[in-house]
Amino acid sequence: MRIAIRVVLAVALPAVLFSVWWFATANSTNFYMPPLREILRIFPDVWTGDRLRTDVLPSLLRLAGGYTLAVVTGIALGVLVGGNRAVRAVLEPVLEFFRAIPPPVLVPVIMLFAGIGDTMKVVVIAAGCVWPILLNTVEGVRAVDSVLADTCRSYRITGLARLRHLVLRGASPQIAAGMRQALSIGIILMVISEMFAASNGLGFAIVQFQRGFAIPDMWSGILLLGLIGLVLSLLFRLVESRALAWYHGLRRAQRGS
Amino acid sequence: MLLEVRGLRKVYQGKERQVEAIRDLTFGVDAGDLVCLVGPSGCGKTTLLKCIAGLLTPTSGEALLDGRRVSGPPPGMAVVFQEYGRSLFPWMSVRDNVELPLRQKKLPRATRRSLVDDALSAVGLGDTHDAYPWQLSGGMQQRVAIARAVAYQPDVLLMDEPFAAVDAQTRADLEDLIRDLWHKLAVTILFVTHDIDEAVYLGQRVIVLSSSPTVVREDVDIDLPDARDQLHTRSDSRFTELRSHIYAQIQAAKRESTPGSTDAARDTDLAKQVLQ
Amino acid sequence: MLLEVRGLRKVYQGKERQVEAIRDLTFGVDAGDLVCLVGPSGCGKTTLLKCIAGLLTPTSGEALLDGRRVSGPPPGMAVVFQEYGRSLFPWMSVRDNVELPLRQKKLPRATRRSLVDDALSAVGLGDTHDAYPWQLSGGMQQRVAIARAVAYQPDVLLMDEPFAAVDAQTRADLEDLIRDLWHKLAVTILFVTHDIDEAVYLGQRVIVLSSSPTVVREDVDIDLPDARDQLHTRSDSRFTELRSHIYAQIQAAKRESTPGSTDAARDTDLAKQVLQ
Amino acid sequence: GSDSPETTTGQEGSTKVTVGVIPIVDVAPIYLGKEKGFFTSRGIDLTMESGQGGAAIVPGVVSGQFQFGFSNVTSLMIAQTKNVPIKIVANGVASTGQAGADFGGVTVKADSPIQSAKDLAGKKVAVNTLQNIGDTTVRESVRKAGGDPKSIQFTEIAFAQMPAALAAGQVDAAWVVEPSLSAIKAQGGRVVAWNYVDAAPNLTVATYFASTKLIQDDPDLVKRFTEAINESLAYADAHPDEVRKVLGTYTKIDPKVVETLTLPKWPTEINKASLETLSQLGKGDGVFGDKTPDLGKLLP
Amino acid sequence: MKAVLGLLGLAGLLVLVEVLPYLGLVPADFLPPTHRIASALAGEVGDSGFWQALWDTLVAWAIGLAIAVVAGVVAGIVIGTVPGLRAVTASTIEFLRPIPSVALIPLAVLMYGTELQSTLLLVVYASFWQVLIQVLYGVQDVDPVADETARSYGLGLWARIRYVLWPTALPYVMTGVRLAAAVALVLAITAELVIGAPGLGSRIAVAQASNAIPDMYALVAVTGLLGVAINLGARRVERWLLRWHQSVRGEVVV
Ligand SMILES: Nc1ncnc2c1ncn2[C@@H]1O[C@H](COP(=O)(O)OP(=O)(O)OP(=O)(O)O)[C@@H](O)[C@H]1O
Ligand SMILES: Nc1ncnc2c1ncn2[C@@H]1O[C@H](COP(=O)(O)OP(=O)(O)OP(=O)(O)O)[C@@H](O)[C@H]1O
Ligand SMILES: O=[N+]([O-])[O-]
Ligand SMILES: [Mg+2]
Ligand SMILES: [Mg+2]
Repeated sequence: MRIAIRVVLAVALPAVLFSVWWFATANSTNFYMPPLREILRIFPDVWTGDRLRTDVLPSLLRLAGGYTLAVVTGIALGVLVGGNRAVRAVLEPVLEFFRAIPPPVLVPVIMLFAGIGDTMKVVVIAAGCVWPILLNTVEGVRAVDSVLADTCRSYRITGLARLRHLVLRGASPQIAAGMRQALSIGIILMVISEMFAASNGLGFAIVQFQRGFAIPDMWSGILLLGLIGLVLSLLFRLVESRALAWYHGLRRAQRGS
Repeated sequence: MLLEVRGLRKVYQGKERQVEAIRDLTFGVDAGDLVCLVGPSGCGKTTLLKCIAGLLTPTSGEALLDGRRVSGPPPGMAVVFQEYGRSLFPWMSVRDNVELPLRQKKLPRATRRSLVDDALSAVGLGDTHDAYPWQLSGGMQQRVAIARAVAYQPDVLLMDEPFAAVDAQTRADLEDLIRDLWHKLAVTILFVTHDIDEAVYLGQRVIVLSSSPTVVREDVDIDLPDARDQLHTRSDSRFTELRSHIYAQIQAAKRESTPGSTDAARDTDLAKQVLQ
Repeated sequence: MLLEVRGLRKVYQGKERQVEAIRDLTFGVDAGDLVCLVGPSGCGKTTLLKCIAGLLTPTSGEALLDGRRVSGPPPGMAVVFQEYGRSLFPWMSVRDNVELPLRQKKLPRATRRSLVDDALSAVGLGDTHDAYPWQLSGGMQQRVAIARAVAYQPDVLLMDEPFAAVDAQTRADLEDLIRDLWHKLAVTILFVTHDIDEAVYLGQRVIVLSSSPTVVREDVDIDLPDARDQLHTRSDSRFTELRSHIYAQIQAAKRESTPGSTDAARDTDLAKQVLQ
Repeated sequence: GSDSPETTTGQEGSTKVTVGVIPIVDVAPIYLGKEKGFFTSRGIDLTMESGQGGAAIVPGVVSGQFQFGFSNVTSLMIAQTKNVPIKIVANGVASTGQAGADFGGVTVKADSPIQSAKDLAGKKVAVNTLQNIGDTTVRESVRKAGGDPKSIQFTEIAFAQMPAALAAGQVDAAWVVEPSLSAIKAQGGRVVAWNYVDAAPNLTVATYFASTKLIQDDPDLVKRFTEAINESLAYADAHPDEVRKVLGTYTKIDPKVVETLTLPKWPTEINKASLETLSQLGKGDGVFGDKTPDLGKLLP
Repeated sequence: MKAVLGLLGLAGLLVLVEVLPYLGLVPADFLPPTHRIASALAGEVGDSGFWQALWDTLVAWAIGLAIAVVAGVVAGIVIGTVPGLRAVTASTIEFLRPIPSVALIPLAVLMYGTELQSTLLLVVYASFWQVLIQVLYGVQDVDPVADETARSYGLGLWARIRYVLWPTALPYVMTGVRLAAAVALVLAITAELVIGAPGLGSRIAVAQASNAIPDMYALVAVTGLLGVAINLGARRVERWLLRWHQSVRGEVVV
């Protein structure tokens, strides 16, 4: 029953929006705004069978690689930068410098170092989605409760144990916020990275559709991106609700449910 | 002398507000002593404890432990914080909270286990091992913090109003627990409280602090017999004498705000104040 | 009857842990009463107060205010929380913390100003208006929370161990402040404390709660004269009688853990327990 | 919105016209023509908007945000097969038709074992866009040289990045146009195939186009624009020095390179035969799916 | 002191780029040493077209960011406080968020050509989500004791939002704004680059198409420096707004 309600809640708004889209474009003659009917009709033809293996799968693998790389570097760098004022003062301007450079401009530079293969794409994805993780980790680490920090110091809980039991756990709600942001940015960068020097991938396919004026196909690709984002965020929430059980429990308990 | 505080001064330096919390404190604690600190609210007891624990740097003067100047948290010292609620890790169960410092000490698992079990049941929380701290009442949380310090088996134990949130009966039990522990482990204890009866009941000495900016107002020797119990000790006439004396001292301390004070809980004869 | 608690039961429902904090509570408070609640640590006093304040929903039973069932925070009620530290807004100065509820009441600026000034100096914090709460000592923070409730001039005032963090002298002053306020403003007060002397000194009635799962163990009428003062009242023989009676009740409450209890601070004769 | 008026009349009765172009050598005539007043004299107040590629230009023209656009012919043929409502209105740029002196070709590093188009078989070759004029014409070069065009691995890399990719050995060969062609030559690179020349004599590479709606609604404007473009093309073809000068105004090509780079041809006539050939080549390579471009509908 | 350290960091970057070609890691032709980028930058700075482009980019950035922040904060607070709204909107948000702005370029051009709105559409779409998600996390972080205090004093919804929810969410919002500020700049320049709307991006496109590598890097450096400046401003605002917050008032040493 509970689950049924949640499913209804989750599906209600998308259903409304899709109906609006459906009826608004039903008689569309605009070349770039084909009827939703048409988009949905071709969707299964476009995104099943071969393309799943040749385009979608490689993209997801690159995404996984880039995201993992971003999480590891983001948290490591974030702990370093957030926990040390001097390091933060030195690195922040440099990091901000790179953060402001658009990926399409950065890709050629990355290509100089990482070539044009999958490594480049993984690096591009990581370079884009590291920022929300990094920023949130920095802020989370800076905001670790002072009484807890004193507790650790007085019990001489230092080094790795402190990192593990105090810093990372204390910052984990905010790190999770960053990781969630990074997930969708990763998908965006997956597409962008495949606009350069690619010969397969979801982004590549969408760009090809765009250039080939296969507009319904392009829209179906955009729909697929949204679906992937949705599924990944559900998975993320599942993992998060376990890892941050204490945090959600704490909030719920104090709210008095 | 195990612990020495020499000419300690602490000024909190804010943007607009500068608070001289402690002006000049000098006293010593011998190894194995149980010394209670009392003083008016806001007089700097917590500040002093944090300086001794190496968590705050004094503005001038110093705290010495075993002759060495305290510059960071010294080994073998445990602190029970006044803000007990915030000193427990919300992401760990009660048992993990108590066990964490022991792991840091690299004790074997079995020893840790029995230390944790004993400490938790000693504070009356034998059956809440798996709860998170935020599932406990205020008094229970405070007892977890005490259990953590007790299980750690420190050489020096600093406690900042550790029984503030528990009921009278539990409090009496915990007082006896502390004296028991002190006897058994020969630990040196510095105990901050605002309960004068408690200070007299527990301590060998009671140090009375003045209002902020703080100096030592008096250092009272508690010449009660070592074997104390809640019923007899408290009805002892010497007990009553001592507590009256200290009470008078604190009242006086509050009245005569030290001159030059920039910030202090001043004497306000509340009962006479007209509200609105 | 202004406030009525009827068959109130509260079970905390966790994933693994289910705690029946309150089993069955029924009592009433007349308008203008000053009732104290005492009971062992973890017996559910905070839980009860939150149910009355409309911040927690009872599992069954109800709290009625003026005959209406409490379902959300009722107007004209002020609460002083046990977790005083967290109940102050760290982003506001002391003065703004006290003033905020008054703004909400849409009082004119001058009235607000004088209410805030009076309340803060009544709790002895006349010169910390501009400090942030986290720049204050524990006891000072607690007094800010009290000042906020006092300035609010509520019809009903719920206080959860409001003097736990202050020294004996301040505590005595604050006790007199509360009685003063109660006389002047005819406010109805429900006061949780773990200090039995305090309960007897303050209250017209003292309700003694059992251990968790909690029921009312006894409802003691405090037949002391209305004019009380720290010196004479406390040395009154009736006072001593009443406090001994209540003390015995609580001790008994702790001993006979109600059967069927799933979680409680059980009686642990700590003094006899062997540590490690 | 997409139905905003296609034309707006400026103050002195002249029509404001926006053209979507790519900031490369190919469109020098339109900048030169503007300078020479070929457009103002026909009542056209011309603005150029330069983007990175065709992806933005075609939708801009279709929706009427741009009145005209510049695009390579293969892209336009693809659009035609998908029934995009556009039509060519004027010639754009053409190959010089001379092997050894064209503005685009397939390049390799100095020490590359690749000596001729035939050797490109089985190699990794960079083109700016897959399934477009580049790979189609390169395949034809290889085919004509007797190699197997099917075995070429094409990779998409922007022209600007090709010199670096070639130098780093990330690709074996790169099809480039000016000014990247000059840059690679300066690195010591060699041209192993002149793919435009191999594909068809005097190949028409790109053209100007408009939406069918504009052509219907304002045939006069289209006519004036075509005339102005044609005059510009002819002038540019006849005055290479002025072309080199105008390059400095809208590109950032190194002045030394501007002096020496190979200019394309700017005939006013569209070479229909070459387009037929290109369409056949594209069909053979599957560029149009299972369709065939209807050149009759695309050409003016 | 802090500024000196920050300049030190940037100086390190300049030195690194200067020596990279000598280390043989990349040829100077493709990643020119600092001094060549600097002289190209000097050329840019002397060109009035550069300043116009910088202005155009900044205008698009500022307007886009302002819209995204206001919309994100309002939407976040509404979704976070109205019961049930979160459950209803969650799937839609997760669906829309990963759709790249760049995939919307044809749509933007279709509607607005190279007008400012075209860039704005992409900028707002991309940076809105950054703010929204941060606000949602911030709203969730409200300390229940603080909120209960406010409720028990009869603070209404609006007052609770203003005095409790907003200050709690503010650190998250500031992080969101800093994220969004950079994303907005990224998208403003990307949009100009691809669509050709006037601004730094289209100058970069011209430099790329012309194989003018030092010029391109000079413009990229300008973009990066803009990012540094924007962050500096954001930090300053943050220090003032969050002077009460743990992260500002006391720094934890790791
Ligand atoms: N972080 C701080 N910044 C500024 N002032 C502070 C800070 N911490 C404490 N103070 C000030 O220092 C003085 C002493 O505070 P402290 O907490 O040491 O008192 P205390 O004796 O422990 O009081 P209590 O019994 O109420 O806990 C107080 O006036 C307080 O306002
Ligand atoms: N959020 C919660 N989740 C689960 N159990 C809880 C929660 N809050 C309180 N409890 C349990 O309910 C019981 C009563 O708690 P409560 O805080 O009401 O006690 P109390 O009488 O106020 O104690 P104290 O005097 O120590 O403050 C305790 O056993 C506690 O563990
Ligand atoms: O949304 N982006 O394309 O970065
Ligand atoms: Mg203190
Ligand atoms: Mg409680």
